[in-house]
This record gives sequence, structure tokens and C-alpha cells, in this order.
Amino acid sequence: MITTENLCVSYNGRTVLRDATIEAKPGSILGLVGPSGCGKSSFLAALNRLTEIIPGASVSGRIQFDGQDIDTAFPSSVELRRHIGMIFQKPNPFAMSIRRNLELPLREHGIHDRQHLGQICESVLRDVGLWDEVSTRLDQSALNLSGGQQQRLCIARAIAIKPQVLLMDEPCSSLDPMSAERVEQLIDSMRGQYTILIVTHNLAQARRLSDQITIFWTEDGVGRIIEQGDTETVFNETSNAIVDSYLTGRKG
Amino acid sequence: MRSDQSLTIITRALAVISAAIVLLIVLFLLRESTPALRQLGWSRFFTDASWHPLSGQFNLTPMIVATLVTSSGAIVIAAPLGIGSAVFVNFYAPRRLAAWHRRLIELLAGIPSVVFGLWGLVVLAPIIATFGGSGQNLLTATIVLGLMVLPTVALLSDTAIAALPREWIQGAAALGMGRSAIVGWIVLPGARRGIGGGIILALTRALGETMAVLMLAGNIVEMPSSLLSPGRTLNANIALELGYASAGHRSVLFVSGLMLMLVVSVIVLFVSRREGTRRDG
Amino acid sequence: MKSIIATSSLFLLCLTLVGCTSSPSTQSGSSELSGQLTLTGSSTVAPLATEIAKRFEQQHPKVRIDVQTGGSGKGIADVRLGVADIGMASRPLAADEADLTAHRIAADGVGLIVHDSNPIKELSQEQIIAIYTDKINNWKEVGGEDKEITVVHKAEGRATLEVFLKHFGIENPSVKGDVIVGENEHAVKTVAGTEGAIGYVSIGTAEADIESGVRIRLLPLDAVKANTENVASGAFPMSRPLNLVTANSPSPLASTFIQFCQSADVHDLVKSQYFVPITSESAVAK
Amino acid sequence: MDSGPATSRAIEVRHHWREFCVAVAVWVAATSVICVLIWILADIAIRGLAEVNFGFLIEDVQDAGRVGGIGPIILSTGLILLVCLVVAVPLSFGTAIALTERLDKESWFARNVRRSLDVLAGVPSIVFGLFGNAFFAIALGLGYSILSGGLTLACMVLPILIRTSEQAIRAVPAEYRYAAAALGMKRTTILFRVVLPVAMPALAAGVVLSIGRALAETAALIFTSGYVARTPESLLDSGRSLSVHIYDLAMNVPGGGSKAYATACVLVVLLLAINAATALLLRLAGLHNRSTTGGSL
Repeated sequence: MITTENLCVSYNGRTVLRDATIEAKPGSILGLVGPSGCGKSSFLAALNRLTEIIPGASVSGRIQFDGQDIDTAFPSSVELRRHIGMIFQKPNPFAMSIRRNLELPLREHGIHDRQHLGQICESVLRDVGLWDEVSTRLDQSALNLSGGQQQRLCIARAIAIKPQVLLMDEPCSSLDPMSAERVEQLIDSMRGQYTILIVTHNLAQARRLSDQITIFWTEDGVGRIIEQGDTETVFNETSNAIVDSYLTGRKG
Repeated sequence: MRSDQSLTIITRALAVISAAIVLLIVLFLLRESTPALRQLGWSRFFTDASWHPLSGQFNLTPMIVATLVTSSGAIVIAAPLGIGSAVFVNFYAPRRLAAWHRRLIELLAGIPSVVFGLWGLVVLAPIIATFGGSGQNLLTATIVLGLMVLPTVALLSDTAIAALPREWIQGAAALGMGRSAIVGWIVLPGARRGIGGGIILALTRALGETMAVLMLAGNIVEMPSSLLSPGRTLNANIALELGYASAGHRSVLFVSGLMLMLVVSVIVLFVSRREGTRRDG
Repeated sequence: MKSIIATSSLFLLCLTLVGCTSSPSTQSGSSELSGQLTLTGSSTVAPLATEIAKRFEQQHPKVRIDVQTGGSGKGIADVRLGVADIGMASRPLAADEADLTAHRIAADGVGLIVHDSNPIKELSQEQIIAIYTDKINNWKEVGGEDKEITVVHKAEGRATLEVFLKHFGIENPSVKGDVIVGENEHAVKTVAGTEGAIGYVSIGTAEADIESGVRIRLLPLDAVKANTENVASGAFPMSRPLNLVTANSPSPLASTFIQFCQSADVHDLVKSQYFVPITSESAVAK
Repeated sequence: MDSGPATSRAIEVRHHWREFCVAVAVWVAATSVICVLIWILADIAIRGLAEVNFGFLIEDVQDAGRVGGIGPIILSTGLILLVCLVVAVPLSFGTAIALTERLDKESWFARNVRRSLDVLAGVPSIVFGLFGNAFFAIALGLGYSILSGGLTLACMVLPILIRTSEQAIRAVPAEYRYAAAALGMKRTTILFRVVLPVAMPALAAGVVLSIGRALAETAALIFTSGYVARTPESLLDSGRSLSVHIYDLAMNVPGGGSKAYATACVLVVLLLAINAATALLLRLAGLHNRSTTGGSL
């Protein structure tokens, strides 16, 4: 579904990620793990060109979407981001009502019919298991929701525009354990419908969720990929000593 | 601890002095305008036939209208340009250009009003005069006033926009929203309080501006019939007439100063109260 | 801790000092002529008074004379309030100003000015009144081009305004102006920037401006050319005295200064400011 | 995808249009503002710069300003600013310290002081002129003098100065105070030894900013410090500030135009220098990191 070749990211001329080559299979969950500052988040941001709005960031290398170069498949970033959604570490609903949070991106993508908008809202809220909790207060501010609810709303907002790929940047790390578990269950239930790339620091979560796993590591301040493969294979029989000590908690 | 106490006492005393200045101003305005108010009452300032203080006619209404027209007109000019500038430096300008743009706007904020007045009189008025008349009218004054208060709107909007959480903008971008949609749906609504505050502050600046308006507005005391008709603001009236005013007339001018002060205080207090309740929003 | 108290009390000290130095700003001079004089008032007289004051100070180094402008009315008001020792007024004193004394130092004419592209040659008394009272609105009606007339008028209290109104016998409330200005140069700039404009300013300043290439033209009045010679000879009808105004008992220093202003020693200065010197006989005018 | 590819194409075209129009509007707004600024500055420079030279800056005002320089004007302006700052700086630093003494929440006292300062900030400059004329010049008997003008300006810049000082003090990280307090230092010591030194560049920037505001003021000075264009001998003498000189030359003196523009050039250059100084001081204080957020979307 999405592949990269020799992807490099640098900020103001300082390279933070070098030669990242991955392949995310359609409908699968790809876990991205590694110690802090090894370029995982930069890698995600490069995939939906969010690096464009980060001052000083530049990206080189190749990214393909469905076998096609993303620059030719989606000349505009707007169109690209419509197909590749993103969930952030900190839930970031807009300071407006729950309903408006969901409808705004939909309207932006040309859906104006009231009834249709209502249907989509309900169905995505059901998909993320939020409908029963918020159906009576759709017009209240989204900021009044708990952290976990906010994060699920953000996921609902992202899937409302029906992307094929979802990028998740540590979606559970700022949530309390109960909410984190809810969100993790939700992500697990989305397997097969979306291609998901998830950055996480929680190795147990990565092992539970991901089909494939990619391990990043920092060398001389530059991040790069040191291991990738099917999750269970990597966890059980890696030949890389660093990876092994990282996965078993002795390093990183 | 003695020194701590004396510090508190001294600084508080200084704070009281600072705060008392505004009361002192009101007190003196009241004192100086009492003779006129006692002799004429309030109503004559609105019901007299016209403003001819030497002939005993004291209608301030046309000047109040001219003051409000020029100030609100200035906001109509300054708000879109100022907000546009703020959006420009935050979302459209290349980084180097943004820094320069900010610096130039700050410079614009520092240009003295007499210089604006001079430029308006010598450069702008002859251009406006092609619509007829001398070019010294409410339109010219409004345009120059708009330019003068524009930096206030631009700089405060800039601050408000820059203070927005980066996550909102990233989140909106990640949802595939275009740049204009992010600005229109997320940024401007999110920063509306800061932008609104900037506009209100600009309004008080416009209400308080004297010299440039005096040089440009034509200074006729008459109910303006269009933007192209000349008019005199309360400020310009004080500056024009205080110099030669004799006792009674001087007192009337203090009344118009008092009125100006009242209008501005009401606006400022309204805003500060609104800001006080900001946390509920 | 001590340093803090010291610093804070220093601040307070500064404040008190600043608040207390409110001694009166003028002291009248004694026989050896020292002290300070404050002149305020007419913006027409001020440049002349400044030049005379400079010469006076050169002769009496211990004397200091401050000259401020703001209009004749301000000069009169300031003398009454005691803010100024001498007021400057470019008009005779009015009836309700009898508590003061006027000392005439020069004369000036008030002339009508139009844009220099305006072909109009002369306006009659009636035409001017009609223009200023909004009965005539187009140059066509007085024999000029088809162009709207922009009437430039002065703010109440300016001496030129009073001279003008008195000469033409118009009540100020009946005047319908298009622009009201405070200062002479504002009037000149407005007329120079507007082809259809008419205004009135001190002939002295108008001549100075014309000399430096400003696009205005003085109109003759009652067939008398508006220039300083005709003001000097008394031929120009709309003229005014330039007065120094004092309370009835001026200080010795003020008296000496006024005498100096009226002496022949300063005629060159009066002429250099485009005004007309007066002969010493008519020195004290009311 | 509910909306088919055909409509999706149409939406994209519409988006492009909208992006284009908004971008054009924003660029036009920003460019036109800058163009007008350049227009004004160029106009002043063309008409006045030729007259500016070192002699102009120090020579006496002669023939009502038509000849000579602006030496006394610069001196008067400096003295007015000096009076203004000598009064305003201690007052506002003291007030700012009083307003920031409780960092957690606003006391009744602070709220009302701040409210009255907000009103003061909105007072029109001509009203300051009225007040200064009635209070300093007449009631206190200072007459038209540098002292009257400086004190009036002090009242005028007070709100800005207090606001910037307050921000400067608040910008000092609370950890510094905690660390100092944990070492058993007194509040006064913490303030003078820890907080104020750190806040100093930002405090100075506030002072510089107020100087800029005071320099630009005309209306409040005409009726307080007066018009006298000569070298003042004491603070009780009247003195003409640069902006009043510009107004007087342009509006009162036939043939004073070029000198008026020359004075305007001097004033604008001064203000430029002040702007640069503020930016530098704020950068030293680490407050001006906004430029890092600039960028494109």
C-alpha cells in the first residue's frame, strides 16, 4: 500500500533520518518502534507531507502509494492527506462542537448535504465506540470530553473522510491506562479496513497490535532503520544484538 | 521580614499613584468643565443649532458623529489589511520575508502622526481631490487614520495567531484541509479574541488620534452627508480651539474632552471585563 | 536590604523633587535688565517676535525671551491666566478685552488667495460675501471657469478670520466653508493643492510662499493690489495691526522689550518677515 | 468513497481556485501595506534627506526654522524624554512589581490597578494635553515648560511601560524564584538579585518602546511644553519637541517645508534606531522567538 525508498528527513540541514526503506502492506498494521529522537515521528510526517508546514524541514527519497509515486498520484498535499490520515500523540480536537469537529473536514471535501453529514457522523462515532457516550451532546464543545474520548473523536474525524492509510504517532501515550486500552482495542478493530502505521514506545503494545514491525535506532544523532519484519519473527528470532537487547528491555 | 514589608508597601504605593493618575485626569476634566456644565447643562451640547462657541452655540453632535465615522472607517480599513498581514507572516510569507514584514509593520507603528498628516496633506489629499473639493475630507482622514492604527491590529493579531496551539494547525492539515480553509476555519476563529482585542485597541487609538485628523479632515462642523464631506472630530476641535479659547469656551472644550474620555473608558472597561470572563469560553 | 530602601527612597525623592520645583516661570527684571519673558499668541506675530527677541537678547545677555504660538486668542487668554507676560495678537483688541493693553509693533494685510491656475482677475466685495455665504458655488458665476469653489476658512479665534469677517461684515455662523484650517500655512497648502479653492491669509506669508514657488496667487481688493507696499501706505483696505498685549501694568522688563519692538532698530526685521513697520507716533493703539 | 471521482475532481478544482484567491488576497493586503509605508518613507526622504547633515543636527534654529538646524529641538526633546523617564520608570517598575507579587491569581488590588491602567492606556493624547495644561502648567504653576511636557508624557507612557515591565517580570521562569526561595532567600533579595537581573533586557526594551511612543507625540505637548524653539536653560523653560517642530514648520512657517521634511527624516531615523534597539534587547531577553514559528503551510 505504502512504500518508501531511501527516505531522508533533515531540519535546517541537519539530517535526523537517513535511508528509511519500508513497506506497509494493505490492511495491515505496521509498528514503528525505537528510542526517542530516532526520527520515527519525522518519518510519519514525511509520509503525508506534514513536513511542509514544519519550518526548515526537508525530505528526500521516494514514497509510493499503491505502487505510484505520491508526487504524481497526488500533486496537491490536500488530496494526499485526504488519503493518508494522521492521529497525533496529543488529542487535538478543534475548539468547537463535537459535530462541527466531524463535519468541518467533510465539508472541506465537498459534502454539504445535512442528512448525509449526519449519517457519516453517526457511523464514524459508532465505529470508534463513542456514539453511546456523546450522541446526546453533539453540540457541546469537544474540549469537554475526556482525553480518551478526545482521541477517539480524532480518530473518528480522521476516518470520516475515508482515508486508505492512517498514520498514528503514539496515539495512546498521553492517555491514562484505561483510555489507552480503549483506543488500542479500537485500533485493533480497524485492522483490515485501513493500512495503519503506528509509532509507539510501548513494546508490548507494538507486539499486540502490529503485523509487521520496523525498529529505528540512532547512530551519531541520525536515525535509521536497523530491523524490520513480521512482528513475531522479529521479537522471537532477531539476529541483531542491539534489537535483541532493545526488545528485551536492556537497552534504549 | 522588614525589607520584604517595606518593598510591598513602596511598590504598592507606586501602584496606587499610577492608578490614581486616571482619576486625577477625570477629576481635572470635571473641574474644568463644571462651569460649562452648570451653565449650559448637558442637553445644549446636543440640541443647539450649531457649533459657534463665540456666538453661544455649542452643538457637539456633528463632531461626535465625525469622530465615530472616522474611527470606525479606520477600523474598516485597518482590520482586513491588518489581519491579512498577520495571516501573511504566519502562513504565506517565506520565513525571511515574514521577519522583514514584521519589522516594517513595527516601523509603521512608530511613525509620528504629524508625519502621517503631512504625507496625507501633501500627497494623498490632492489625489482624493480628483473626486472634487479640496481633498480634505472624512475619507482622507479615515484612510490615513486606518493606516495609523493598522499596525495595532496587525501586531496583536499576529501575537494571537502565533499563540494558537501548533497541534490544531497540524491536525487540520493532516485532515487534508487546504491552507485557506485552515486559516478560515481554524486559525481566525481560534484567534478571534486576540484579534478582537487588537481591533478594539485600534479603535481607541483611532478615537484618540488628533494631529493627523486635524490636518486632513477639513474641520467643518457640519453633519457629514457623505464620506467626501469634510468634518471635524472632537480631538481636532480641542486642538484647533483650545489655544485661543477664553474661560467659558475653554470649559466647553473640556466637556468635549470629558466626552471623549467617557467613550474610550466605556470601550476599555467593556473589553477588560470581557477578558476577565475569558476562562469560561 | 539597606540598598533597596535607599534605591526606593531615591525614586521617591526624584518624584518629590519633580513635584516641588513648581516655582513661577518668570521673574520680572530689575534695573540691570535680567530675567525672563514669555510671549504667546498669534502665529503671524510669533516669527517676528522671535527675531526681535533674539536681537534684544544679544543686547541684554541676561534676558531670556520665550516665544510660543497658538493663535491671537491664546495670547490674550494666556496673559489673562498669567501664563505669559506678553501676548501676541494680530488684531485690535475686542470690546470685552478692555482689561488689557495693546502695543502695536507692525501692520499686516489679509489677502485673498486662489490657485495660480485660476484665471479670475478680481472679485468684488459682494461676490466674496456671496462665495463665503454659500450663495455662489461655481467660478463660472463670477466670470471664471466652470469649476466648483472650495471655500477655505479659518477656525474661530484666529486673528485673520476676525479681520476678514469684520472687513466684509459677515457673521461667522453664516459662513459656509468647505475646509476650516487653523494655521496660515495650512490654508496656503490647501489652496495650492486645490484648483478651485479660495482662502485668505496674511499677505506677508502669502508673498513669502509665492516667492518660494508655491502655486497660489493674491487677489487685489477694491482694485488695490495685495502687497506689503500697499499695506504700508495704508492703501490696502483689509489690514490689521500686529499687537503685543499686556496686562495694564506690565513689568519693567516687558515695557522695555515692547519699546524696543516699536523702535526703528527693528524695522529691518519687520520687513524681513514681510510685515510693515509702523511709525512711532501711533505706537500705543487700543 | 461516497463522493465519486468525478465530483472529487470538481472539488479539487474549486479548492485550487479558493486557495489561489485567498493567497492573492493575503499577498495583496500585505504588499499594499508595505508599499504605502515605503511610499510615505520615500516621500519624506526625497523631500528632506538632502537637508540633513551634521550641521543641521547641531545648529541653532534661525528665521523661524527656515534656516539653520534643529540643535535646540533635539536638546529639548531629549530633556522632555529625560523628565518623562525619570518619573515614569520608577513608577512603572514599582507598579509592575506590585502587580506581579502574587503569581498565582489576581488580587482585588491588582485587578483594579490594572483596570485603571487599561483606561489610562486608552485616553486620547489630546486629553492628556488638556490635563497636562490644566494640572501641570496652570494648577501646579509650571507654565509651558519641559517639566510640564515631560510629566504629561510620563502619564501617557505609563500604561505601556507598566504592561511591558509586567510581562518582563512574569517571563522570568518561576523555577528561578522557587530555586532561590528554596535556598532561603528573602523576597526582596530574590527580586533584586534573581528576578530583575534576568528581566533587565526586557525591561529595557519596554523603556525603549515608551521612548518611541513619547517621541512621536505632538498633541499632548503643544499645550504643555509649548513651542519655544531655542536652547532651554532649565527644565522650567519651554522647549519644542521634534514632532511639534515638524508641525510648526509645516503649518506655520512659509517656506518651512523642506526643513519640516528634514526634521521628519531625523525623527524617523531615530525611531528606526529605537525599533532596532527594542528588537535587539528582546532577543537578548529571549522573548522574541516568534520568528521560529513563521513558515509556510
